[in-house]
Parts: sequence; C-alpha cells; structure tokens
Amino acid sequence: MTNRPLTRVLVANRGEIAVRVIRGCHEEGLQAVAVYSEADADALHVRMADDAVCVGPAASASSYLVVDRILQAALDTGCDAVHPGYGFLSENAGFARRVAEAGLVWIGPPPAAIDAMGSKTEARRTLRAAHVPVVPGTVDPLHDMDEARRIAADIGFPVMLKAAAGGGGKGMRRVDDPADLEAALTAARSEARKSFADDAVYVEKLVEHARHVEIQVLADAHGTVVHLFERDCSIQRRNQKVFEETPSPVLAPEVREAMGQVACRAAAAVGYVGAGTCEFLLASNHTDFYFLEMNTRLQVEHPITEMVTGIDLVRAQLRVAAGEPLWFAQGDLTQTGHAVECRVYAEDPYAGFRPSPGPLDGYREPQGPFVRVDGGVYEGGEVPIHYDPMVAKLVVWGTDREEALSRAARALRDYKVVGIPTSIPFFLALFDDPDFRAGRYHTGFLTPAWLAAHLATPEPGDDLPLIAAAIARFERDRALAGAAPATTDASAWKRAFRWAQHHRRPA
Amino acid sequence: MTNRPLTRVLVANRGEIAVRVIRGCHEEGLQAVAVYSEADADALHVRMADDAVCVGPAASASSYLVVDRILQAALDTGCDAVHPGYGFLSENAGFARRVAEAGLVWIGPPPAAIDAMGSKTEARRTLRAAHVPVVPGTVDPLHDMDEARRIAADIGFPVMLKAAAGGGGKGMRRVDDPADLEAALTAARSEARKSFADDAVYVEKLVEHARHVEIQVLADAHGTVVHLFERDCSIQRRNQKVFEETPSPVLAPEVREAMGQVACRAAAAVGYVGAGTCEFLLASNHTDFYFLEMNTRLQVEHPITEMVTGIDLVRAQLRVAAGEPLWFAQGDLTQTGHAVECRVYAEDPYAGFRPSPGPLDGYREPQGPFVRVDGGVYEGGEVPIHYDPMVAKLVVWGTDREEALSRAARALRDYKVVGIPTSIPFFLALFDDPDFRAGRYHTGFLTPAWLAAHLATPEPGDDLPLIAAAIARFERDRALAGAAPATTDASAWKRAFRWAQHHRRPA
Amino acid sequence: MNYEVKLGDRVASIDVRADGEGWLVSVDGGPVRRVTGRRQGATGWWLDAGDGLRRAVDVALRGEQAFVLDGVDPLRGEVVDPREHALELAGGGGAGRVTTQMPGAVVRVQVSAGDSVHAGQVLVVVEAMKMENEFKAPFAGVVASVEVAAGQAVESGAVLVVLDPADA
Amino acid sequence: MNYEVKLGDRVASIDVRADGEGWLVSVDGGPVRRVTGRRQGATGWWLDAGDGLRRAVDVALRGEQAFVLDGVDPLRGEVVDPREHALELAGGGGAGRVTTQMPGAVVRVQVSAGDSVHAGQVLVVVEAMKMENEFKAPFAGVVASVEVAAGQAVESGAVLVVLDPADA
Repeated sequence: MTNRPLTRVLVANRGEIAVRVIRGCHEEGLQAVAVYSEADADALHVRMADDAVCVGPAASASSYLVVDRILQAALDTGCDAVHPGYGFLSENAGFARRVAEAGLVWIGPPPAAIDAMGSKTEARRTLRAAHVPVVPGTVDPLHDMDEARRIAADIGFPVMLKAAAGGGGKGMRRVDDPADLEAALTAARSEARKSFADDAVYVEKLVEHARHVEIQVLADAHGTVVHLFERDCSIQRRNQKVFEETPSPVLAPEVREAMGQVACRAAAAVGYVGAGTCEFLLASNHTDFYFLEMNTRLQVEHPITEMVTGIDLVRAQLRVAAGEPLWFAQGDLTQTGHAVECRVYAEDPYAGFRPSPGPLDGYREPQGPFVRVDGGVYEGGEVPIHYDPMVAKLVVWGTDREEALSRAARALRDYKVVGIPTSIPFFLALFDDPDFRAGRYHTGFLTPAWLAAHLATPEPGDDLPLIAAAIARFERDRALAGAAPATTDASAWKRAFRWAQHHRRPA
Repeated sequence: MTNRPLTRVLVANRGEIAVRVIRGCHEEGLQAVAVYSEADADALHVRMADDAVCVGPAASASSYLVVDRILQAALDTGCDAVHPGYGFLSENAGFARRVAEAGLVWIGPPPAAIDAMGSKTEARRTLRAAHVPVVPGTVDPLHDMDEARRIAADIGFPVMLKAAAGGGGKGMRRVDDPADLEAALTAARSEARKSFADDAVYVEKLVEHARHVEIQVLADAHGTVVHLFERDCSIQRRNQKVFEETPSPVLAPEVREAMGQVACRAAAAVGYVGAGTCEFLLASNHTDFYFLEMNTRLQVEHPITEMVTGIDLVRAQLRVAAGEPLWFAQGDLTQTGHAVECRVYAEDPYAGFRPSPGPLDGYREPQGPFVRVDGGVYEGGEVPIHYDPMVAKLVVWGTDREEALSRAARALRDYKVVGIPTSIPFFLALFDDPDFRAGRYHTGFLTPAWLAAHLATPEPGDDLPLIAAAIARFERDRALAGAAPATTDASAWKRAFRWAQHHRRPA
Repeated sequence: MNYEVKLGDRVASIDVRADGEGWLVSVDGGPVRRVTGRRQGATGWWLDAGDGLRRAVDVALRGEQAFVLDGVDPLRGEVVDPREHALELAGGGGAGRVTTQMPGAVVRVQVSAGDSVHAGQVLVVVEAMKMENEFKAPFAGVVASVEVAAGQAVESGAVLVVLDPADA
Repeated sequence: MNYEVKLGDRVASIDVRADGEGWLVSVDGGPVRRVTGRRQGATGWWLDAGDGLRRAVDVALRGEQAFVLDGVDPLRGEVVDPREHALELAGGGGAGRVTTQMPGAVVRVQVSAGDSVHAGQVLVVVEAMKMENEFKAPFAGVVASVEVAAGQAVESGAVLVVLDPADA
C-alpha cells in the first residue's frame, strides 16, 4: 500500500462522534466536512466543521443512511476521504466499496474484513481455524435430538438453544437439566418456525454471570497488528452499555495478555486494517473467555482506551488510512492509571429511562484535571427526538480506580443540564453501590429491582427550589409585561458599550 | 504531626483557581465555601461552592485581602481549613498564623517557611548554606569601588548592578566592560538614592538569554520531600508568563535531575511542607542554573505538571494539610508525554494586549481528548474589570511536544469567546514561529518587534461577517419592534411544552 | 403575584412581590421573607432567602412547566398563575387533557370519542427515539375528543386525548 | 432596512429584507442574494449566502457596536442604522467624542474645555486592570467639553472628552 496523504475528510455521522472525528481531523491538519439532516441543522458538528452539507430530512433512512447522498456530499465538497464514525453506515461493506470506487479513501477496515466479521457463522468458522475461542456449541444447526444430547453433554449444562435465524430473544431456551432438553428443543423449534419461518436451532454453552470485556486492536496496512488492552463494559441496562472502565477490575495480567493476543489473531485472520474491537464474554472464574463478535469501526467507548494508553485512536485511524505505518509497537504500549466512561443520555432515570429529548436551556460541561467530555450539544441547542438520545460521554482518568471514581462523581455533580432530565443521577447511585465499588458486577448487575431500589424520584429538600421557580416565573411575567427585568438581551442591547474603536471618526 | 481529617474548606480566592480548589475539595469528599466581592457575586466559583460569603466591595484591598473578613467567613460557615489559592493572601505568613490561631488548618507551608523564602537576603543566605546555587554576586551591598571591581572580575562580565531596596528596574545598570564599572556604580547609586532614599547597591552576574525553568516540589509533614520535575516558563511578555510547557525542550536528563535535587534541598532547608515551586534561571548553555526564588503556594501553571505526572496537586495539598504522608516516593514519579498551558487572557493582542474585560455574550470551551480548561467564567457571565484579566488556562497533553502543540492549536480554534477579544490568536501566531516550534526561545523571545511582526489586526476575508452583523442587527430591530423573531426566550416561553407530568390532574 | 408551584410531590402557594433589587416572598401564607439574588447566565439563579437558605439553582420555564436543577436533582413540575388557570377552566378546557412529554410520532390510537375508559387504560401510543410510550387514562371517564391520528408527528406538550371524568 | 456596517477597515452599506425563513441581502448596491440560515445558541449564526459562501460565525451586538468572531478572528466594528445616525448628528453630538473601550477609573484629566490640542495629545488617562491607558486626540482641535473628572469610575463606551476639529 502506498502513502496517500489526506487533505479533507467527509465525516459521515452526527452528534458527539462527528464532533470527535472533526477534532481529530483538525489536529492532523485536515479539513473536515459535516453532513446533517434537516433536524440537525443547528447541531454542534455542523458549527465545528469547515463546511457542511444537508443530506435529507430527519429520518436517518432518508439522510444519514443514504449512500448516494453521502457520497455526493463528499465529491461536491472536494473531500478525499470518508470517516463513518460508528453506527449508520460504519459497518456497511457496500458503502465502503462505493467510497473506494468513487476514488475516495475509506477510513475503516477493508470491506472484505467487514464482511468476514459481519456474518456470524462465517466469523465463527474463520476464528476457530485461527484458534480463537468461541462459545462452545455448534456452528451449524442441530440435526436431531441425538446430536443435541451429545453436544450438550459435551459442552456441559446449562446450555442455550438459539434460533439460527433469530434475534430479540425469540426462539431462545435456557436448559439447566438434560431431562428438559427434548421439550426445550421442541419449543424452541416451534417458536423459531413461527417467528422466522425457519426452525433451525443451534446449541451454545450458557456462560452465566459473565462479564463483557473487549479488546481494542489497531492494525496498519503493512501487517502490524497491536492491541491496546481491554475495556470492561459489563454495566449494561437492557443489553446496552452505559458505563465502561479500563482496566477491568477483575482481569489478571496473564488473562489480559492472552485475550489481547487472541484479539490480534482474530484481526489478522481477516486481514484487518484500522481500529476495531473484539468483544469477549469473560466467564465468572475470570479466566475463561469466548469471542463474541468484532466491531469493525471505532467504538463508542474508545476514549477510555485513549486515556490509559495516550494513543489518539482517531488520529491513528487517519494515519493508517493514509497508508502510514503504526508509529509504535506492542511493547511500547502501557496501560497507565484507570479510566471510566459514563454515557450521559437524555433519559429520565426516574421514569424507567424514558427518552427525554428536548431543548438544553442551560448547559455547562464539567472541566478540570483529567476530565473529558465528548459531547455534541451546546447551551441553547437541543437533543433531537430522531436519534440516539446521547448528550455526551463523560470520560475521567485517575491514577487508580478509586481516584477515577471519586473524580467522576465530582464531574457528574459539576455537569449542569437544565431543561431535560438525564442519566447523570443514575451514575451517582451506581457509584454508591458497595458491590460496584468493589468491582463485583457482571452483565446482569443492573436488574429492574436494582434500579427501583437505587433511584427514588428526587423531591425538594427545602423551600428554595420552589421559591426559585416562583421568582423565575415572576420575573418572566414582569419582562413580558414590559417592565425592565434585571438581565435580558434587550437591556444589554440598550446599554451603550463600545470596545472596538479608540475614538469615533469625525463626522 | 497528627492526622487531622478535614470536612469543610474555605477557599480564600476567586476566579479559575477558586474553581480549581473547589473541584479538588469535592473530589476528596470535602465541602467548599467560597468568598466573593460584590463584583464577583455572579462568578462561577460562587455558583460551584457549597456555600458562599460576600467579604466586601470590588477592590481586593477591601475584600479578598481583608484577613479579618476572610477568617470570619470561615468561622461563620463552619470551615475547618483555609486554602489560599495563589496571589492575594497566599504568601502572607501573618495570615497563615492567624488561620492557625483561629483553630483552622492552613493549607500551605508553615509560616516560618513563607518568611524564610519571602526575604530575598535571608533566602540567599539560607540556600547558599544548603549548597543551592544562586546567581553569583554579593549578598550584602557593595562597600566601595574596590570591592565592586574585585567581585565583578570574580564572577565575570557582563554583570548587573542592582539597588538593594530596589524594584521596577530603578537603580539597575548593566555593565559589559570593566572600564564602565565605576561610572555605572555611581549612576546606580545616585538613581537608587533618588528612588528609594537608600544608595545601597549590590552586584550580580548577568545571565544572558536565560530560560526560566522551575521545579515543582511537594513535601509532607513527615519529612518526605519530592520534586515533580520542571516547567519551562520562558515565554513571557513584559516579565509575565503567558505559556508554559513540560518537559522543557532543552533540559538534559542530568540537568533535570540536578535541578530537582537542588529544589528538594531548598525546600528541606526551610522546613517546607505542602506544594511549592523553586524558580531557576537556566543559562544559555542549558547546563548552569541559578535559584531565583521559591513560590510558597500553588503555581498558576501547576496543571501541566499534573498532566505529565498524573498527580493531582490540589488533592495532594489537601491530604498533606490533613497530616497524611505522601503516598508515593521520588522513584515512583515519572514524566509521561508533554503538556502545555496557554493563559487565555481578556487582553487584545491586536492593541498591545490592552485589557479587554467585559461580558461573555457567547462562550464555549474546547473539549475532547487530552484537553483541559481551568476556567472561572460561563456563557452570559463576564470578566470583571477589577482583577487579573484571566479567562481560563487551556492545558493540553500529547505523547510528545509536536502532538501537544497540534492538539493545542486545534483546541484554541475550538475555543469560542464572543464579546471580548482574548489572547487566543496570539498563541496560534506563537505556534507558527519556527524557532518556537523548535524549542529555541528564552525569556526575551517575545519582543515588541516580534509581536508587531506576528499579529496583524484581522480583517474580514469575505462578505459573510458583514452580512452576519447586518442580519443580527436586523433581527434585533425586528424583535424590539415586536415582530416575532426566529428564536427568542419569549417565543420559547409561549410554546406549549410539558415534560414533567404524564397527565394533568382533573380540575 | 401569587403562584401555585408544584415540584415533585410538593405543592405550595407562593406570593412574590418585587422589593428593590430583591423580592418579598411568602410560602403557603407563612411569614414574608426577603429574598435577594440574581439571574446568572441562561438559567442560573443564586438566591439567598435568609437563615442560611441560600445557594445556586437552575430554573427553566416553558409555559407553565418548570424544571429546577438543584445540585444533580432534576425537580419537575409547574408554576401556575391561578388567575390564568381560572380563565382556562371557565373556557371549558384543561380538565382531563392527556398530553405528551416529548416530541414523537403517534403509533396507535386505541380509543375513539365517546368511549368509556377505566383508569390506566392505554389511550394512545407515541414513539420517540425508537421507544414506544403508552399514554394511559389518569382516571375513569369518557373520551371527550381524540386530538391526534396514527402516523401524525406531535410536539412536546401536545394534547392527545381529552377525557371527561366518570363522576363529573 | 439599510445598515452601515464597519468591521476592521472594511465598510459596507448593507440592505437586509426578510424573505420567508431567510433574508434578501444586497452589499454596497450589488446584486440581491438570498441568505438562509439561523441563530444557534446565544451568539451563533450559521449562514449560507450562496456560491459556497457559508459557515458558522458568532455575532454579539451592543448598541451600535458589533463583535463578530469568524474562526479565531475577532472582528470589531459597528452596525449603524443611518436614520438614527442622521437624527443624532442633527442633535449636534457625535463628531469628536473620545470614548473608553472598557470600564475603568479616570486617573488624570490633562486638558480643559477651550484648550487647543494637537493630534495625538494625551487628553485623559484611565486605569483598568492595573494598566494605565492614555486617550489621545484623534485630530487637532479645540476641547469642546470634558465629561469626566479624575477619580471617577467610567463605564465602557463612556464619553471622556468632546473635541471640535481645528478645521471645522
């Protein structure tokens, strides 16, 4: 691969990740062009880009997901590369191919690597051949009850029966006892047939109380593959990550080392180039781990890896895409201190995490030592209804886990979002849990019962909030009635003020 | 010294350092109480503190410098400790003694150490005895011409004659040639007598093209003294630091090691406890260095040390003041990567850095990887006229100097201060200078000629800024005339909106 | 001016009068206290109501709806001018209006005008950010009118259904 | 509406009319161009004036004074409604007013009414943030009036001295 210096990058995304990529481009001396839907015309990524193109109406399917419009925007604005961010078109191999066909550089892995990891069955086969441990079970659908019995006995109970065409929990059955296997298989097949018109079912070992631990990998086009250690993403609500940390509180150095090597092997097996993440299930013995899938793009939680390694993953992506070799080797990388990420969502933690998009009447991000906010909004802007309700990611580093958490708690309290409820209070409740504080958690930690017990709707502690609301209303009524309020734009406008000129020109 | 856990800290300062200290207190689980002058009633440090007390009118001499009022505020609000920040009362040994006499913990060095370092003559004597290199010359005033000749020949020309009672450049004479010494001494004595009614003059070696390099030290009450490496503060405008970095681009490891040991010796010589900084002149050979003075408090530029060592200096101050031993030894400390600080002032770089206090109509701080803003303002607030015109310190880390500078340039471009000019464009001009980029600079780098050559008043590059100003005025005129503007508070108020309740109570 | 303020489960009648640069405030007919303070930035207030009751809070108002951020606690409710409210009731509206909390798209309307409904019965389903939200009858009654149709986009605060209480 | 806009050394006469959600703008009598865009947050604007002339800028207005932040460049000047200006001149004010750029305290007044001054002569010294700032005569003339006294605090934009040009 030859070097191909970039000059102007189309950022095919929105929100915080578009802002993050624009920052990386600017640090590398590249221009960045934003795309936006009609609903995002006022978004921060539009304000920060060097140019911006509207690609359609609010619905993603009519804007951010329309390959032709995104490509046209890149060509119209003279871009020579496309960065897809995460989500949207980032793992769409067809889009990656179209980008290359248009003569632009794709800032992501080769389309073939996306394809290889995108098909669950193909990935399982490829990776077994590369000695990557996957969850024990069958790759192909079960033929009959005999085969089911034999394999289940082989991998050990409990096992999980899963519809091959499945998703969303349909056609899944947990089996704890060999005696229940036959009835469960019949039920699973029946449900699979009804849901997907396909009764193929396979069997997998059920990994109980597992943690979700993933490894960041980075590969260049010259054959170098390194890993940047793990992220523990086991704090999940309804299978969605909400908090991540690195190092994992439970990973022994030799397990980390093994997992890192496996991740590099998996990446190499599919000819990976760029930044990617191998997700693993870590068994409750904290030793056995199983490959789940590889995300062939930048991960939401990539900043915590940046904080402990010092490596800027977006800048690394840009350099690798330009054909540059990685400027460090595995042995140069260290994991220093501890980093955590809190995903601050426009969700009401006191109402079942109901989405709470809306205007940000007041907005002030925390700052100070080792605190970083990757956000996509500003005061006076809004969190639109149409997309992922993320406000920002709060990323905090400390010399150790305790320092990172105490600092994160401070930053959460510093974070002022006024107008819509957010998940900020949830994290403070999480940090107060002794099990969490001790690092004892798994993917099932945040049960509905836990949430109900730890999140009581706040009530005014004294009269001051009520008095404040009444005074604010009183002053608004006065201002609307034409009386001069203490501070408004209008009164500021009327104040004579001059800062521009030393003196006025003689008339 | 016994342990004395703290619970509530009075922060006897304002602006960004008050905010910084409040953050440190909150991370340590301590409450923080702010003091403020009438001019600072709307300041960020007031909003962020757990409680706040007005200590007088705008003038510092009537508020932040009034020992009795600060002490009373601490006692009235149930504080058990006082953090002085920098400036104001931070190096006032009398205040430190009063704090202790009131039964409160002083978060700073012992008053005797402040005194010892506060007197230039005493400090020179103490430190010479501790084998700390000071600028060669006399400690006591010169007796006569013979002595002047002997000593000047001894230390080598050029030398500087300085009024013992002096300051502000009065009574100072540079002497390059022995033949000029007698005339210069006569002139200096005459000027000193006229200016200070005291003709005592001493002689010092003139260290030409020197850099200002300082060492951060940290000492606990149990006899441990460590240093946290250097900061290069040679980029100065009129003897004021405006940009700092660590590591120094020119310090060899063995010089760093020697300078660090000297700083620890200096601190130990005066029984130092807490955080302090030894300032040195580094000669143009980058090997010889001379102690200048010790600042017996937190330094403005402390964040860059935090970024490369990972040590939170404010939290360290709080722990040391509570009697805790340092939790690391010299050998545990490393300097990782490179950090820079840009002091963003409300000063107009296009008008001789004239102060430009005023309202912050728009204000958005940069964010993202390895960018930190220690600020004291918010959108809709102001930089008051009465104090130091600092808006914030932009602190940026990178794996090396080049990465730190390219990232800092990005962050400076991300930084939106609307309403008053700031020194932001100056830093971008500085970063563009090839000598600066190569690390070739000394304290005389920023000459008036350099500033004139590198800062041309910006002009509109096209019609858009003029059109924007006209449209903004047009919309304001429309709004004042009562027509409905596109976006105003009033129209937002009128929009029906409800987010609180699922349904209204039946009437 | 007198306001009915509701935040969380707390309801109070608050009297506010201007007093120089501050206010005179009485809560639930209690003693009049002098409150000093000021607006700071877009939503900030720093208020001192005496007796150590002083701190920074943030207030966002939108119509009658109020959002107060006190530390990290989001307190939600409303500030009502009873005079306006009296007018509104006289006009016949307001009683049993079921409204949205967020913008979204109507997925299903499960009732029609004239239907009797029980408390908790799902009336309308609105999708926002890929989540379906059910809007239920707050009390038993009869559907007076349905204000939206399936497929329609709705703003925050939009009235979905008007209910007449069963016992009215 | 027509405005006289001055930013840096650039002066333009700009005509602005509302046009649906945008504006029709003509600069110095040139062709009318359609500008679309919107206000974003407290001071932000995103404007598209066609032909690739589009980007985010920030504008703060205070009276006739304008501050535009374009990238990192602070552009300063004024937006004047010539009709208001005509009225003001008819009232006799405005010509040779020497004004402050920042709040401060008057340290010294070095001229009196009736004094003849040369261009560049120091008239008044104002201290702000520990720095003394000299205010000089922009042209030769006669001091019509002195509006401040030593020791007095002055706001930003305050008139210090009014000068009549020597050749007027």
